Amino acid sequence: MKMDLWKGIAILAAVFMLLVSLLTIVNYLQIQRADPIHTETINLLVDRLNQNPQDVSLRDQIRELDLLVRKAYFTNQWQVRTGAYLLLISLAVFIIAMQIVEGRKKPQPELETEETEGFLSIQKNTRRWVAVGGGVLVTTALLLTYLTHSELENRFELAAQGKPEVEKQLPAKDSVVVVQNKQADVSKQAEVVPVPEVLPNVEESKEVEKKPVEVQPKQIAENEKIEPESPKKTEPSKTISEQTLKNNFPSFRGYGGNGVSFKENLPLHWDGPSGENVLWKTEIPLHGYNSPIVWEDKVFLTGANDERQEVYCFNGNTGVLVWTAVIDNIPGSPAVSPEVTPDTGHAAPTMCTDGTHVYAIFSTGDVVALDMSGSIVWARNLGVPRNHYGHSSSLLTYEDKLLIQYDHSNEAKVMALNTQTGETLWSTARKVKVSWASPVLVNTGSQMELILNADPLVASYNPETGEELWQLKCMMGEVGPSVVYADGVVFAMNEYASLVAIQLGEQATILWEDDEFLSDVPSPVATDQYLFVATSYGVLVCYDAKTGEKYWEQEYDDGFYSSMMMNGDHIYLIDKRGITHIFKASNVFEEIAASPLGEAVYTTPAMGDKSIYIRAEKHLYRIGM
Amino acid sequence: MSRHVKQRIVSWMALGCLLAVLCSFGMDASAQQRFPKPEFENGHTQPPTFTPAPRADFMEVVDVFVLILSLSVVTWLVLNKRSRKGVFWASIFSIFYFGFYREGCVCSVGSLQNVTLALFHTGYQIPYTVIAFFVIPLIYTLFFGRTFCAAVCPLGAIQDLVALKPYSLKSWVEKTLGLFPVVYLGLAILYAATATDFVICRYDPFIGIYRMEGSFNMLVLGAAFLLAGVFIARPYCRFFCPYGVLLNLASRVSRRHMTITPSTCIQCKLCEHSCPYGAIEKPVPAHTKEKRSGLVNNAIFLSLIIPVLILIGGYAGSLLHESLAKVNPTVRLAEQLLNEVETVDGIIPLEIEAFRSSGQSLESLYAEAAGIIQQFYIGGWILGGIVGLIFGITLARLTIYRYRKDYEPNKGRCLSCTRCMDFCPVEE
Amino acid sequence: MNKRLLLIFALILLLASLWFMLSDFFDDEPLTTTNPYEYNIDNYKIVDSSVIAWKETMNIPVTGDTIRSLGVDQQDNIYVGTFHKLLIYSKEGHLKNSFDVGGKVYSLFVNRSGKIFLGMKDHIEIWNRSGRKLQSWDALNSKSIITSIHCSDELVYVADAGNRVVYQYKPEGMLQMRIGEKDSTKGSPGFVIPSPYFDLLQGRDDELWVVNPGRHQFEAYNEKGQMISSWKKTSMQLDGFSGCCNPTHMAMLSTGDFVTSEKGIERIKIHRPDGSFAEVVAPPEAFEEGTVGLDLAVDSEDRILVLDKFKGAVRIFERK
Amino acid sequence: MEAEEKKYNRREFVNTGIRFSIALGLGGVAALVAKRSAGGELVWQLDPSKCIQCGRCATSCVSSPSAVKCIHVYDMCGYCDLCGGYFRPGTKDLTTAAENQLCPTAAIKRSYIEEPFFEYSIDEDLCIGCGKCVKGCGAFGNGSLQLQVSHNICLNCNECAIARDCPTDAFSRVSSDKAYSFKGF
Repeated sequence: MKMDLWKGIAILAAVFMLLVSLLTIVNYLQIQRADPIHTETINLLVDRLNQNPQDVSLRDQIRELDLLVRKAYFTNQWQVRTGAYLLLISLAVFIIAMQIVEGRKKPQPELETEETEGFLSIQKNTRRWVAVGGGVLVTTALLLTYLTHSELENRFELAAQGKPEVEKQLPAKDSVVVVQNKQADVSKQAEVVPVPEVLPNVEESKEVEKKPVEVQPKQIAENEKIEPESPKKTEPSKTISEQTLKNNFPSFRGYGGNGVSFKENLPLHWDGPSGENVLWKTEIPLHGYNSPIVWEDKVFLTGANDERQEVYCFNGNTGVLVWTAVIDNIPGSPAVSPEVTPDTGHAAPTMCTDGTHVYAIFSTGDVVALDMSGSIVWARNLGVPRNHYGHSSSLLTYEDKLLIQYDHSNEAKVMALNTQTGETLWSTARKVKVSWASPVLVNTGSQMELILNADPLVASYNPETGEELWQLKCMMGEVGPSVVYADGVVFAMNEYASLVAIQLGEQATILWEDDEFLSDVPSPVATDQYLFVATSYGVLVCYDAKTGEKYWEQEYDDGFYSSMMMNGDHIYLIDKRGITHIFKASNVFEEIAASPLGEAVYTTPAMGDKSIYIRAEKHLYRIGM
Repeated sequence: MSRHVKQRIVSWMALGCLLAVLCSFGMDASAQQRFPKPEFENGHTQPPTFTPAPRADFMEVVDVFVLILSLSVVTWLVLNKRSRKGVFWASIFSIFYFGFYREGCVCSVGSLQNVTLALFHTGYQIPYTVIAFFVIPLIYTLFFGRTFCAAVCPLGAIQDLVALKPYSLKSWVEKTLGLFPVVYLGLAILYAATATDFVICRYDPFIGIYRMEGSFNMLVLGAAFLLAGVFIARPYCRFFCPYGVLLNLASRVSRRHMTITPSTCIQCKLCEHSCPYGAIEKPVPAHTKEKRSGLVNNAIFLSLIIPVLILIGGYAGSLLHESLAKVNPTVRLAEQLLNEVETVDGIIPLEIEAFRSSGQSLESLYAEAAGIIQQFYIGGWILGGIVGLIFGITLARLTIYRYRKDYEPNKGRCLSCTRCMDFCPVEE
Repeated sequence: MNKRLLLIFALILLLASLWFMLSDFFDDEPLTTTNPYEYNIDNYKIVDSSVIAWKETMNIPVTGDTIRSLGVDQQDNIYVGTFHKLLIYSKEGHLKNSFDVGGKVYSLFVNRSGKIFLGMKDHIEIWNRSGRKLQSWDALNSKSIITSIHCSDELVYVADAGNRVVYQYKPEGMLQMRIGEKDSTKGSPGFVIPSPYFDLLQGRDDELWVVNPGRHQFEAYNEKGQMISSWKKTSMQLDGFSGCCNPTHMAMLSTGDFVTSEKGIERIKIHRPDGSFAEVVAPPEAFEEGTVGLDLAVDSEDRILVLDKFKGAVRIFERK
Repeated sequence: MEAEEKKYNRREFVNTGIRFSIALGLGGVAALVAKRSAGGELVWQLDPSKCIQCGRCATSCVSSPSAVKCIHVYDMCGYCDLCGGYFRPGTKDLTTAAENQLCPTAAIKRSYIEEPFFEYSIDEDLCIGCGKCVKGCGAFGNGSLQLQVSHNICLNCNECAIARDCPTDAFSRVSSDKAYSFKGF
């Protein structure tokens, strides 16, 4: 009786369980459908509403629908949860009932009624099935492998090494082509990524490739052509007296490059637009940032772009372009000009002359010596300079030597070439970064010294031998201004670094330092007493040369690129707009004149007889009375 | 009904005194200002950031304590009291405590994956409690047989409850299916060791029931196991459970295993069909002794081919390594990128998008994937080899037998459920 | 018979479960999932190319951690403040100098004489181009975050996002005035600054323009600190600003037009002095998603400089 | 009989040997593993700085609704009127009407404090952890809305189902005494 009751309960619980689970499943599926998150309709309606924000009925429809969906969702969720509890309870009831039912049944030992299989045959049968099971496993493994194996690991390893996959499906020939193409792509990519680094390399490699093929024979030919000539032309080497050099304007910033000229009666007032005191004005064919040099009645300039390199000679009296020498076909010269920035250009270094020849250097590393009539005496390439703006250090001569500061990122050195033949007399390697400053050659009392400014060294060399005389680690950055020397003190500076006054003596020592006003491009001038600094952003400052005390500062609206020139106690400084400010070299600021040229000027003026030569943006001017 | 309340009720029912000190741990007070928020003139105070504390650490220690306690109690019930009723109520307790209250995490079965992962990956920090859950049942089994399975394991307990109409399986079915847990264990270890997945946890059929929620598939799987469990007792324990493999091995050398009869067997055969798990070894009839010589030859032959079976298994496993490795998410991602399947139905899969924004290079991903496949290759050899070895041993063992004159539980397979004891007429 | 059937049924059930587990586990479907909860503002990121009147002409890669602030001097040299360094680039993008300033540069401004004003979270430091510290002003308070500086010859304006106020200083460092503070007695609504973006600049008539980013409003003040005009526009479309804190930065062209940068919908636009939308400098597609804090500067040639810390570059835009 | 006894003893001896070597091995493994253990308990948590709000937290969790919730870090909130986490993009009028709300389950409550500030709070029971508001707040606001595993709901599964599905590996086990990790703090 009791047994039947429990049995009934068990059956009831089972039926109930089935029903609840069915209902719960239905509900569960409904939730999936009515999930408010997945109601695309509401989102669509909202999009429509955004397009017609005034549609009130649409808005109300959204709100209503939202409410409905939400209600349905939560009701369903409640139902599922309740269902789960009911299910669990009914399961528990079912189990309890069944346990009781089963527990009440007194176990009846099942006596051996049928003949049991023999123990051994059971074992045998089991062995067979275990073996079958193993066989099934192995077969499945083989089958699966056969069906799905795709050499993934090898492919990954190849791909990890960046190698292209060999396409198996293609016939052999095609696959080779494919692989080659892909490899070509890969190498292309590899080149393109680090653009600034690799480009020069590419050029170099091109150069290397070409040399043996085309250029070599030419080189030999040229050498043969030039060399027999040069000894004929070579006049007995006459040392030109210092006075002659001083009377002329043989290099950037005058004789020795120290920013001092030795003239009298230079003009003070002029006016470019009206032509006042402008003796002549001539257009310059090709652009360049180099400054004019003067020898007697000849004025020399260079100009270049990425295709042509030219040297110009003007008649100083008339302004007529006397000759133009085209510099090309120099052995070793790169086929493509190196990339330079427009603010440096291909013709930034100023020429120099020793009265016999004129010398010029270009961004390509081409150095050329011409005679006064414009024919090439010798020419050679120093190796393409690796310089991200373009080479800009100017040239100097000392006796029979052409001195070249050649500080570049692939090779930094200072060298002297034979002015007659162009061969290297000495070359001293330097541990410096790229420098855009120019060398300065001064007599420091006991000897001639070639002083160079670069990051990180200010260093001096014996111009005869190239031996380093002294060096000081005190500079940094991308050095533009050249040094200036006065009375045993060398002044070096660079913007974003510092201004250093170096006392020469047994040992070069720092006399004083300052970092308030620093120049980026223009070079300073100095007297025994004063140092004058012009900054590229337009401030002019006077320091005490020995103590570093600042006497005065003067701010101009326009900045300066042009370097200062000192003549007597007058200092000439041209701003970017072309106005030449002439002021007294004294501890009180006194501007004598401000004379406009009417054209932008970035170069340094050259002082001639009672006149000044100025290279402006497009024209060469001679100013004088 | 919020989960909170549910948890409380369950914990009351289960432990009474161990009422949750849950969530009483205050707010995270580390809230420091990043950028000053507005100052309110009307004196509004900002509510605290809602950060409910996780279950307190000492509660985990309580879990370990409960585990040891229930293991001891069940062992005592099995070995000393020989009480089926006691074991039954112990399993009810386990269902409520380890099942409904602890919601099946962490269980000993899953802990073997954590231990494997910790062994192979030094970066993975395994909590002490997980180690305890792994080691303690094994130690108990080593000394007292599988009393853990009898009533402590919540997975076993729930199946034991529903084993209402158990029918015994043919020996060959039992043996053949009984080899699957080895494969399962191997797979679980392989996937845990490669930090790919916790397979056991993923296909734990009863966790959905204990949590009373889960994905549809998970619940259906649980229902299927319970349903099958009515007729085939404890199907998960016998034909799936990977931890059971370890317990089986440990139990074979157990010091004090339960016995069917409290003293001497009288060969009444009453217990012969009492075991729903087919774990009672019948006496070996004396006349089989005569055919022994043939069997010895068989045994020698089968022992000799064990190395061959290991090689075959290992080779098959190594062949499968790629299919096995494809479960790994890194390998899947790398494969898809390699095959240039970057969009599926015009949609860029999130994994690929995430990979792209991670900044990792394709090459390093491929290298990583190749490394993982290599791991699977080695793992495949080992896994296959071990499976081959087990098959070989099983086959070899099926040719030898020990002369047995009494009814005895198979020490490996016996789950110590004590059902058979009720059938034994022998009094102590 | 019945028993056998049940057994077979149970076994099949088990094998089916096993099959399900295996097939689910070794499921080899390609990865795909769409996000049903996608937060989608793509429609607002589409910009018609006809309104994009500028193009990127240069890109100066900036190395350094936490690239933060941008400035330009009279010579168009470009200054970038990073975690604790100041980098100076030439107009052409060559690194001229870099030096350690010992702190995070939240904002910077270079005055006419080349002095560099650095906003260092809670105080101002003045440096020169060679890396020498000339002056360091007193710290404000712990809440301060100096997000913008602008100086004329007579006055220095400092935007403090943390205190939601603009300070007016003398160039020597004397605090003159606090501008724009919330004050209900004076009916001053104050600046609403939900996140540390608060920019200011001086207009062509030396009037002070301040962004009130929480209200999407531009406010002009005279040197006495009185608001003299304002304009605002809230919209996700091109004609306005949206979200919590936009625009994040501004600059002014020589025409008096405002250049603005936004987060959320990453874009740079130009608004006329009256606030009406003029044109787009860079559409959202020019930036990585999630780009914030695009500091702006305009140089003497009216090039627009954008500090994109996500791409690690100063990006320069010029009119097409 | 005696032979049997002997055999039995030998078997017992071998068993004891095996038993102790297994126990020793187990102890060794446990000790090795324990040495690498951090000690305390570990809980699942997601790293908001890796989260891309893909929406899988809402669907992958074994709990429903998900144990991952949007948690409002009030200290970072700007209390904006135009909240990117609350309003659908492009909403014209800033009201709490259904058509303006971004949250699919309307789990965010907006309350007025004073001009011009509003406070946003989250109804935990409604939040499904989809991360939609998190993305909106991150894009336009301070990112004060962040997804986190809420530990009163998280079951601390041995292997988190969301961790398995997370495309950016943002889920990891963290020490339970640092159970929450907010970005920007």
